[in-house]
Amino acid sequence: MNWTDSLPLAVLMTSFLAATIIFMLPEQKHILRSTINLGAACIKIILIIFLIQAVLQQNYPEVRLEVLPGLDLILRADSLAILFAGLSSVLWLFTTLYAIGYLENSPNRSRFFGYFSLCVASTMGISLAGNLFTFLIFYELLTLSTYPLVVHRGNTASIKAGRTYLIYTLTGGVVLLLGVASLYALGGDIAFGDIERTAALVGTWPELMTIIFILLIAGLGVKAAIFPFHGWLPTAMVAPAPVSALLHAVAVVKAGAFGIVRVVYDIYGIELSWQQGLLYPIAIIASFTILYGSWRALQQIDIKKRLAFSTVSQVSYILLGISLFGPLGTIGGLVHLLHQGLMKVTLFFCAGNYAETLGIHKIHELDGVGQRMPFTSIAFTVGAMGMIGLPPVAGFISKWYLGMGALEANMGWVIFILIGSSLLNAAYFLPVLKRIWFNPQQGSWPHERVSNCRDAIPLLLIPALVTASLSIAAGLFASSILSPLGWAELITLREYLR
Amino acid sequence: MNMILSPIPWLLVIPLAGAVLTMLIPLNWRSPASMFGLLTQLLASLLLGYQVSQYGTQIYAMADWQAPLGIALRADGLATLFILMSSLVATACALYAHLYLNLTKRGHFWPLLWFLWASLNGIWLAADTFNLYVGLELLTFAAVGLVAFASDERSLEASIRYLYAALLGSMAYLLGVALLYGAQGTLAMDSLAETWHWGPTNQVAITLILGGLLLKTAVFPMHTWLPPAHGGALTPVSALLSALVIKASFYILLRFWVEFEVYRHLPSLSQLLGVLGAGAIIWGGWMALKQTHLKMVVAYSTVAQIGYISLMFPLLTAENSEASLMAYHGGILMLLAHAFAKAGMFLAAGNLIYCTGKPDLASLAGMSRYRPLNIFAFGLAGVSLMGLPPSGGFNAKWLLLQSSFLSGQWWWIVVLLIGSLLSAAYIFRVFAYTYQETEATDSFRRPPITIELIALCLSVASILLGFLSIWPVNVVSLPGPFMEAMP
Amino acid sequence: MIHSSLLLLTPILPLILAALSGTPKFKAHAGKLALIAVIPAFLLSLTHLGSNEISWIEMPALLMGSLWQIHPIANTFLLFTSVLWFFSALYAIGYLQADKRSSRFWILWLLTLSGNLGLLISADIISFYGFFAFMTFAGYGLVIHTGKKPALRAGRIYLVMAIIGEMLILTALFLGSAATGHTSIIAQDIASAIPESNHLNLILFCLFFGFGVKAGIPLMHLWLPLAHPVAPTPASAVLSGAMIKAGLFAWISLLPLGYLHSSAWGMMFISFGFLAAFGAGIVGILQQAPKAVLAYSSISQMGLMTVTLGCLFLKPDMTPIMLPLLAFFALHHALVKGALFLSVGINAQYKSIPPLLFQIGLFVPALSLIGLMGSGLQGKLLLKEGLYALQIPGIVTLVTFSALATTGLMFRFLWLLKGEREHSQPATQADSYMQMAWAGLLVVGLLATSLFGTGLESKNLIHYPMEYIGMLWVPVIGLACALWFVAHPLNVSIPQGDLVVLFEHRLRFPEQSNPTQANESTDNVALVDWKDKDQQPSPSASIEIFSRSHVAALLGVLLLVANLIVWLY
Amino acid sequence: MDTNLIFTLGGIGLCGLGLFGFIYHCHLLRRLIAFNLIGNGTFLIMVGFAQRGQGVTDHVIQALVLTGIVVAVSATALALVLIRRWFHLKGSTQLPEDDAS
Repeated sequence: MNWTDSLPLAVLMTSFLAATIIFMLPEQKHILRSTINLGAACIKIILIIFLIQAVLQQNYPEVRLEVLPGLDLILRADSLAILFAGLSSVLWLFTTLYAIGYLENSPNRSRFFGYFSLCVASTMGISLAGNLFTFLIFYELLTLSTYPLVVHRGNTASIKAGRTYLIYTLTGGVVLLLGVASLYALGGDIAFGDIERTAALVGTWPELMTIIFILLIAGLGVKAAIFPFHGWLPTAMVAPAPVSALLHAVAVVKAGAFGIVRVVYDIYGIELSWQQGLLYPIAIIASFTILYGSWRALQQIDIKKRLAFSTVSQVSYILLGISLFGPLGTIGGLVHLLHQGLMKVTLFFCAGNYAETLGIHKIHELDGVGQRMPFTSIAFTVGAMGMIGLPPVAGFISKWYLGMGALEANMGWVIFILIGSSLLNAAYFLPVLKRIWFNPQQGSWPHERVSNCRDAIPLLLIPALVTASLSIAAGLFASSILSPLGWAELITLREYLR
Repeated sequence: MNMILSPIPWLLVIPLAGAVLTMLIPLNWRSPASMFGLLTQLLASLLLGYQVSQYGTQIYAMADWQAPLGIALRADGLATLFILMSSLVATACALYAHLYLNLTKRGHFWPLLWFLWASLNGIWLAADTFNLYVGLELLTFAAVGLVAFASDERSLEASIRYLYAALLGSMAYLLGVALLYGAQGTLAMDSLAETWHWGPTNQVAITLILGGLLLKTAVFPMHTWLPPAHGGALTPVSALLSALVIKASFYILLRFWVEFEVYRHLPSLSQLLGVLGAGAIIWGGWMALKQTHLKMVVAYSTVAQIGYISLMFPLLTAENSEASLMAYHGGILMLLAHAFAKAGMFLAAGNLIYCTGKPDLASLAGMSRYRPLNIFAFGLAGVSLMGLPPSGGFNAKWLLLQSSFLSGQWWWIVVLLIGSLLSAAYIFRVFAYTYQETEATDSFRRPPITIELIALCLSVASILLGFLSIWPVNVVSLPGPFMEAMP
Repeated sequence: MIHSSLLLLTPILPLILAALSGTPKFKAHAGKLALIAVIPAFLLSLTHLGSNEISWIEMPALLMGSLWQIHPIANTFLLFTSVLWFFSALYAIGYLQADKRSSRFWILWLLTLSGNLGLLISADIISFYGFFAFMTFAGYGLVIHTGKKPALRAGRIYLVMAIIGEMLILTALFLGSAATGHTSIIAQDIASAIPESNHLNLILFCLFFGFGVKAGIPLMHLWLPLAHPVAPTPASAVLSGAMIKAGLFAWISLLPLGYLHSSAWGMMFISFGFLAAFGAGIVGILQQAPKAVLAYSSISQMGLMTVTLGCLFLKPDMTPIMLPLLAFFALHHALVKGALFLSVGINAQYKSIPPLLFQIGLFVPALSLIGLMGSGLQGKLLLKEGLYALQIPGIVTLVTFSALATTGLMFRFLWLLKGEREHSQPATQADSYMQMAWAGLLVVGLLATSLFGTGLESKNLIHYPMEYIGMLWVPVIGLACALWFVAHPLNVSIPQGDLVVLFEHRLRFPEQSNPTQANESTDNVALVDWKDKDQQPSPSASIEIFSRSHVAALLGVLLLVANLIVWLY
Repeated sequence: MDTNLIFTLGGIGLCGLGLFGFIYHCHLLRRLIAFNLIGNGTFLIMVGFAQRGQGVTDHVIQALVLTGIVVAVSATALALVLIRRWFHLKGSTQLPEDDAS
């Protein structure tokens, strides 16, 4: 038991403690609260860096706690976990910065930031979970901690949205619970990566295990917003921008996608699921969701709604990558987990900036905003280009690997899905860009709050710019080892060599 | 083992003494005295916990009188767990009451509380059926007194209903015991269990006993007395009632069920109990969803929770010992989690009502902005009640699910899942109210932070139980006659 | 060392300068920055001029491992691209003096430039695709710079076509890289691997039409005659001169030239090429705007190059010989077409230039494009030489006759300029920048052969007068027909972007269907609109023209006879 | 037909009567009395058991019955207090029949 073994717990605790302290703090202590938030975020990132070192040296820190006889709570930092934990810790920092700026002189901040940290804590738990039981625990905790954020505004719309959100996610949670419980009833406590046991189980009860697989995927699919279960995502748009950024880019949808990754790779094992023919349906659903989401996005006139539907479609890229049998597809899926996070967070930041600075919510109000808020608009452009999948922005890398993976898995038709969705992406992002940059300004801005400075206030602007440049860097230096791509390749290597 | 070393007698003597003393001494001394009493209780129960976990089941004969006339006390794993639970919860509630009742001048609370506590400990420790009866009756009186304590008409009516129901129940129980004695000529649990045979008398007796206990536990169709009583009483009282009092009769039920191996001989009856539990889950959840008063919501959720707990009976089957063990653990865990969570939730609800001054949900608007900590406490308790992870409630539900999988009784799975959705529905309904930002009514009263912290501690305990469930599970699995009777 | 740093700077310097020109400090001097931006590219090409050495720079960390290199063919492209961009920038400095939105223009200009230069030096498909897309989308900004309705319309169609192209390209790249067994992303490997791929035809289709959008092959050309006229003149110069060649370059570097013998694809390319060469001629003659005419002429010239590529599918082994010729032809066309576009802007300033010089300045590039002098003559000759060597029946003849189209287009162009000069509002005052740029480009275009033609055995025509006659007779006949048409005006014109008007109303983005731009294309939905008589030449003029056309026709016939005689020997 | 059975039957009869009254009546005092009736029936049965030992009475049972009676008395007392307070508060002798379910 060397000191690294306690790291996963520490990573979890940083934000848990932050949450508790913030809950205790009185409302007025803004400076202190911000310091605690940012401090915790930075500490977490440092810890993650230590974890990365550990994982690169092939030793996986692990914490165990026996909850019930034969049922352990496992926090384990393997390479896949680090992938997600790293993403969320980095984005947490910037989202916190952004949120501090966004919620300046607005009420209920101690509540907001408390649940915010809690939400991140549960995301950490999800990423570091070492078995399905632990995963389930934090998965549900995430649902609980995000609900207060969704209804934060407290008006009727957000309360309604919150209800919808709960109906979807809790039902999904129940389905997931059913799946997990039945899996445990069959095979006991199955740690991630212990695919031999699952293989044995599948040998014994093939159709039962298939049903369980479907249950698991369906339960996770609700948060991952795959087609029939995507309804909550656009509704949850009433939440404040940082929440949307966090929900859509990192926490919730990714939790679902990440869970599916875990189930496919570390519970059933990719070869097994392929042999059982479990992947092909996922591929089809994902493809449909990709097209459907883009198509719906095309019809939205509200910026955040459009972004939400684009998320619906983008997250399914990940599932698509997972469902493509072969290393390239896997890389594509995993790397998109990060890339989509970076790009989408950028886009939501920018949408938030427009709303905060000029009160712009609808797309047709964006005319000529490029002159007024150039930096925000540049960031937005970068994000949009990434979504369309133009190099050197990160989105292209994912798309490329997905396409290659599709060909590798002899599923050529997937390419046309990718192409079609890129077309749709272009169709719903390029006009926006044209409005931003080339259309003349129509009249005055809807609700101009900040008139003194050229762009949004720094606290809002900097995170957007940083994430934008990160998403460029992730694409531009994709082949360097510590880039998302490099890490995804590392994971895939270990996955397929097993 | 003599009286000084063993904590068992203290667990009975101190509360009784406390009851008498606090009745005699002047008002302003009662609280300090009781505080001292609380301390001793905690120490005693912890010591007992230590001893039992070290040396196994402890038998103690009051004043060395042996059964049948003497009062024989027995502390096995199950009893110990309940002792610990009741002293923790009761301490919390007592502290809360201490602060809360200082706010509104009422001093006669203490004697009743100590009586309650004494009877509870008596029930947990009783080794023969008649002591159980006495305990039940004392408990009833104390509880009814506490309910009537608020002395407005709602609580009075509730207390009368409660009293009648309880009396009926205990009479049935007494009759059953009498029949048992007639059949077997003994009252001690263990000797009854040894010489047990399924004659018609015994069957009638068991039926009577079960009926009476079910009525006192407020299992589904016989639950009508509970919501007004629990909802109408003062906050700490409601917490005590929901967390501990109903558990007493349930505890007795469980002991009979297992030690006399009823599950083995009347499987159909166990299914019936399961059905009743399911009914309680659905109906209680549904009614909770329809309530307009905060404490009524919580009270009805108690009804539903009792349903959960009584799902362990159909799962305690003779066929599958593994499943039965899981069901047993699950049921106990559920009971424990409910004790903490429900106490926490009632206290939090009481704080909220204290803030708004109105008992209805609609007036909770803006509460989560005004008292986030309190809402947080309420929420944590809610998490455990919903059976969402991480919480004792979840682990309990998990065990019950596993057990129903293993014993192939899939229908209980459906019930469990629907139930958790229902409970989520009614708890989040409350949340939605607290998050509403309607007209900014800043005429809130501010409760002292301490009572909020007490509520929070209980809720946190119910959450922590999710991580530490292994301890209670180990404690209740300590060897003893009870575990031997388990399938 | 120096080469690699130049390679790096070639695309990156423009980017940096673009960022700079965004800052208020440099706003005023953005134009100068644009001039500086091309210097590394130009130096790079000069250092490699005529030498066969290949210098490259490998960046394993970049994208998926980038390889930037410069080889002779690419070098030619790089050369004319940098030159053309340089002079166009110079021209633009003057052109934009009064423009308020000039800073935006310059930023986009530099971005487009970086894309255009970058794609020429990138040897791996990823960075190639990146630069290509970059150029395309930044170019959009140049097209719609004026922000007027027709510009927006053109821009929209440009964008739609471009995206369709991008997607076709991406498909081709996917399949191509897969064809190498998912191992390589180097264009060369892919080109060599494509023939083995079992998606061969799909890949070729995607490559052909995908890059065809840029190269303006029929059906994919719709945006071109719309975008080139509406863009600011310098922008249209680079669009039509340099960026249009990006498609050609892509074909050269990605098509399996020399690896695949496929008569089907050969005929496909050839037929599309000739369709472009002649069809564009016919449609272009019926245009009203000089720049539109030039755009169509670009299409027809690109057609010739497409034909050449097609021939390489029939005779793969000739590839090494043909490609340099093709590249040189591209160079010639780029410079000359650039000069012609610039002259459109100069046209309004004719008063400030000595008439003779001005006329020369107008006619020299036109004749050169027809192939009667300067680089054009050499280019045509060399191309024909090569095609002779291929021994594919009919090709050479058709190429020769394509001069007919070119002649007609050039005549139409000059005619329209004349018309503008005659009844146009008082001429704008002279601008030294624009004239400098124009003159410079003219000179470079004229001397292209001797400057850049190194490595090609260019024959001095003084020694072969008969050859020259062979070159001459077709244009003269063309001239005759043109004159005849002027005498008997065919009262018909075809709207710019011909076919596009038929299905344009479908190409609209969702929220662009708001009333402001709802029915903008309804003014000309008919493919052909018959117009009542305008600019009818006066009878007297017509008579003399009539006589002149006869003279020209006779002259042409004589020349033909002479040429036949030459053949018989 | 021995005494045991008679006692038992009588007890059961009393219990039945009491139960009926308990359910049938709404008047609180009547209910209370009915409850006492049940109690007495129970004690009667127990006493019946005590007779079994042919003359030798069973102390245990006597102890039980005594305790039971004490408990019953105190219960009655408590009930009476409550009923009285209820009467003072509402002036009614029965509960409002809107069962809280």
